[in-house]
Amino acid sequence: MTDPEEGARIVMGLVMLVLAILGALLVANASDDPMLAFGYALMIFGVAYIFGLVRAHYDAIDRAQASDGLIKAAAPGRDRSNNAA
Amino acid sequence: MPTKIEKDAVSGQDTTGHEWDGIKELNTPLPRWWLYTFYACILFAVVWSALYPSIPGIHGYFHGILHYSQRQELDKEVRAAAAEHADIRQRIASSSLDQVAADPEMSEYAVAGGKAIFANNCAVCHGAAGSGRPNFPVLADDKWLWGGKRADIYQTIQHGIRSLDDPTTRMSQMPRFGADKILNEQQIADVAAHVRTLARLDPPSDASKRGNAIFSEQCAVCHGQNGQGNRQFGAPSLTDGIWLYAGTKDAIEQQVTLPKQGVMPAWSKRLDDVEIKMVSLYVHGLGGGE
Amino acid sequence: MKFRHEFIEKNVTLMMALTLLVVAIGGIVEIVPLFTIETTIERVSGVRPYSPLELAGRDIYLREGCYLCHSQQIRPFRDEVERYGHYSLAAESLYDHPFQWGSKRIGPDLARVGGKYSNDWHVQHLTDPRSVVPESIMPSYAFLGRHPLKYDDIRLHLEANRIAGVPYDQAMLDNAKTDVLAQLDPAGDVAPLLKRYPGASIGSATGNPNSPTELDALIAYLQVLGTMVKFGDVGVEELKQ
Amino acid sequence: MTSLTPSMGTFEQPVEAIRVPVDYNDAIVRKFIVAALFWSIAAFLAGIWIAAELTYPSLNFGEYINFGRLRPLHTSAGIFAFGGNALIGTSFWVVQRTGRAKLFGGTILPDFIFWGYNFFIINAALGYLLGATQGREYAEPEWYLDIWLTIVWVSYLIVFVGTLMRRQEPHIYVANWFYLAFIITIAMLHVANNVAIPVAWYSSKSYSYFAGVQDALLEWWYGHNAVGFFLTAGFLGMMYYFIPKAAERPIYSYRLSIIHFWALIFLYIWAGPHHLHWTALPDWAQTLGMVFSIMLWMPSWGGMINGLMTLSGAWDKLRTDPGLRFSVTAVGFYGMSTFEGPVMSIRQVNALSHYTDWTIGHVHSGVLGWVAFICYGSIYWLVPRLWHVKALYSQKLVSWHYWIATLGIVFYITSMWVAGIMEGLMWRAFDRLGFLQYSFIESVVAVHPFYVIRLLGGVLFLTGGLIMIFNIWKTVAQGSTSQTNARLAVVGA
Repeated sequence: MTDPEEGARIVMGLVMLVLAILGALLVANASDDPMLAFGYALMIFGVAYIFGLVRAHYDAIDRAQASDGLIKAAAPGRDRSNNAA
Repeated sequence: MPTKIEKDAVSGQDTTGHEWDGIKELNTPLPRWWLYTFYACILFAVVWSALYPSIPGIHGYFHGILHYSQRQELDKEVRAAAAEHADIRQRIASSSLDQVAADPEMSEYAVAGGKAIFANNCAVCHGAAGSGRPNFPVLADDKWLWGGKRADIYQTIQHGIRSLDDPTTRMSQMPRFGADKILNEQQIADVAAHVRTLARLDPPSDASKRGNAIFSEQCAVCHGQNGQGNRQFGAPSLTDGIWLYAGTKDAIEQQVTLPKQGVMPAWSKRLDDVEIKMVSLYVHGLGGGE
Repeated sequence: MKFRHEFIEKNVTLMMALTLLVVAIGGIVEIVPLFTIETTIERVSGVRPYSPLELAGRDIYLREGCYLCHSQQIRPFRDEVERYGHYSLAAESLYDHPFQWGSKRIGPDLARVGGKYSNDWHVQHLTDPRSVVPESIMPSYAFLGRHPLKYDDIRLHLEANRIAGVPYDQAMLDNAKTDVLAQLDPAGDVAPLLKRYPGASIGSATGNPNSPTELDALIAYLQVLGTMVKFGDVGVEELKQ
Repeated sequence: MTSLTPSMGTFEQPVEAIRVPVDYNDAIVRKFIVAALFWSIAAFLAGIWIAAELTYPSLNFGEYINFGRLRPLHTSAGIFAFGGNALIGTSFWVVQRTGRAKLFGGTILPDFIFWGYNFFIINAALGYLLGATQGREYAEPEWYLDIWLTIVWVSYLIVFVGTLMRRQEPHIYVANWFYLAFIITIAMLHVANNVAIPVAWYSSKSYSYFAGVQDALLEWWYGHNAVGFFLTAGFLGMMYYFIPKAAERPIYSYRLSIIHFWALIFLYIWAGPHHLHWTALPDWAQTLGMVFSIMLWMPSWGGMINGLMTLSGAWDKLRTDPGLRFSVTAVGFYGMSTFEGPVMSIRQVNALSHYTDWTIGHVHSGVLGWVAFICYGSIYWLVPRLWHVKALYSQKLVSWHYWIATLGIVFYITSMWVAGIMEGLMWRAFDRLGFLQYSFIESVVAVHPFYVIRLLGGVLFLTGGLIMIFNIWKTVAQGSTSQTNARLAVVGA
């Protein structure tokens, strides 16, 4: 359970939260189309990133449990696994 | 210190003894030709920098042994080129347009120059060789708005038409008969019908007869009683079947309602007198000169 | 050689510092003197800040990427000065944030296109380039004539330029919005505008001065290009860099 | 100093003995490679489209996809999206392998770099289409994206340097010098060239802080060194790893590496003014731009020599490894472009070539011949290793890709040479009486056939790119089936 990246994920999540709010503010105030598009993009980026972090959090729990022998067939997402060459 | 200096079998060179992910390095000396070419380039750079303006300071810079300046070079080049034909230019400058046209040597030179000037300045509106474009008059026919004599063309080019930055520009303003409510829609339609009969596009009709009366009152002052036009105002002939802004009923009505006022820039700001003379003669020779 | 270099090779921090030092030198030596050598900008008069309408037009010029096909820099060559006019001066882009000298001539140079053609021609050419120049490969910009010009915040644009060093004065800022409309209407009172921005080209390209379009603004910009310096009064000494 | 890791003490022992497997972060490299491949196609498509627009102007279908808005999209997609993703991705592979250290920053920071960088690209592209641009070539993204990129780039620097500091090899490998110079210099250029005053915090529009002649030099100081450090130093880093790996030969000369590295990065920075020859930039600056470009010739060629000579003793591999053929040809094109560059920087040559399509041809011999080909060579080598597959799906398809793409480049650059020189000559032609012989539009008409050939060249290059995507797709699919099979076997047992 003690994933060293847990803290980093929390910090990153807060940063993304701020960015998402900033995006929303830009959407509300944008004076031109590019800024409007950027505002939306920033908002979506922030929210999506937070979802990604949540997923990484549970992936980490799964992996920890797997290595504890709680789950036998360890099958982490392929794009998340760090392969030793 | 490196520990594993080996001899590479292929090149016979020693390695440096380091290894990264299986990559080793040979300790080959710098290729001679490479080094000498590099030195040669540096030497070239030093010499070139000494000859030409190069090293900057805070308030000035080293001007180089040659005291080169690209702007001075241009002055020299332009002066040299001008000197080559200074004679003939001088003669053109001091001759009248008709004298230039009458002299074969001057005329050949002037028309050639006029052609180049026309291609680079005038063709985007008047078309290649004065063939005209929609809304911009043809210069290769013998119908002229402001006159087709050499002097007329010369004046038009020099001062332009409705070119507001030139006080002696050719000026005339077709009234905005519709927009300023001088005529109502019905009247405008009638006038348009009359104009089309003047151009023999339509046979006379009731409308055109009504239009005739309005035409006499409102339009004839400039376009002439029979629509023959008047060069004093740059008022086009309405009878010759040539239309600057198209001859459809709609187009004529549009022009009477809210007229387009063609503008030609005054070229005396851009071209010198000899150049204007040359391009005048070229235009005059395009086919319709009078 | 390698014994010295070994020291750098083993030390990331040192390597970073040296790299930064080495790459910083060239830029400093070349760029700083451009600000300090007084003759870099020629001693000519006439260059003024863009009028609000011209500035708006310039923004459109940038937005549409005109600079990707048209240079605004006449080089000191005989062919170029004959084709386009007097070679360009540094002074002429004094208030160009950013500069628009360009790097490719897919179309001709525009440094002195101001006043060369009529507004009508520009309207027709921008709307349908091939109707006037059949061989042209320029895109149609008909949509500019359909877009109303957004100029509500034009004052902010002037202010941003002022921060960057363009000498817009208080009257220019205060009248920014009204100057946009004033420049479009030859029938109106244009004297104050022309006092602030001498030589501004007056007139509406679309014939409707009360509802300016992007086309109006762009043409106002094109019509001022290269017209600010009157070369008749300029001596050789003033052009020396 | 910081670089001396605890494992240094064991270095005296034979290397093999201390080699403990490192848990490398390859997932991040895979992401960057996939993104690079994706953006390469986007860049080629945009390029083909704008080439077609120049050939057949009626293809300008209105505001969003007019030439003027699509060209920055093409260049940014090519340089920053395709090139940038490939550079960051390979740098992460190389710095881990040559330092025997896991990537710094856990998964969080590298992931942020990936998503943040590609977020930057997407928004830049979106901005161009909607009309947001600074009007500075190769630095078109507006102020808000410049800030964003700065954050991403600093993260990249932290991850890269952090990994170098963790390394278990005492020396930093030469590839990493180049990657490091690329990262640091791009940061410097980016920040200095994008100083701008936004109109408002909620407006995409900004005005460059600098104006006129100073702005011009600043921009080309940036622009030229985007070539020098993004497209040259960065990809030399790539070359310094993947060529010796693929050729299985040692680097030709360590000393040459040192000299040409420092000479290259010192001299390159000065060369910017050669983009402003004969302009209102003062003469002295033009001279400096020219002479430093001349001096740059040999340092550039140092990289070529080290690349090509590394192959001595392994030339036979070119027959069996078409991927290596890409890398070697890339180095050849690199040598050609870095010779052509100094030639074009000579003011008298530049007088003819500048503003013409010659420049376009020169750029593309660099970006297609050098940048794209070195990427292809590296990616073909990397993909089987990244996805743990024995070999590429088809070597034959690599060969096809190679020949089609090479033919495309040849069409491209030869047509642009002819078109460019023709333009230059037509513009300056005077007739017997001293009058301009041609109007501008005549030069536009004259280059049309060569624009058609260029378009064809572009289509060929894209075709090659698509073949590559197919090949890699099949390779990766191969890998995932074998992995699935392995997993099924485990479950079945």
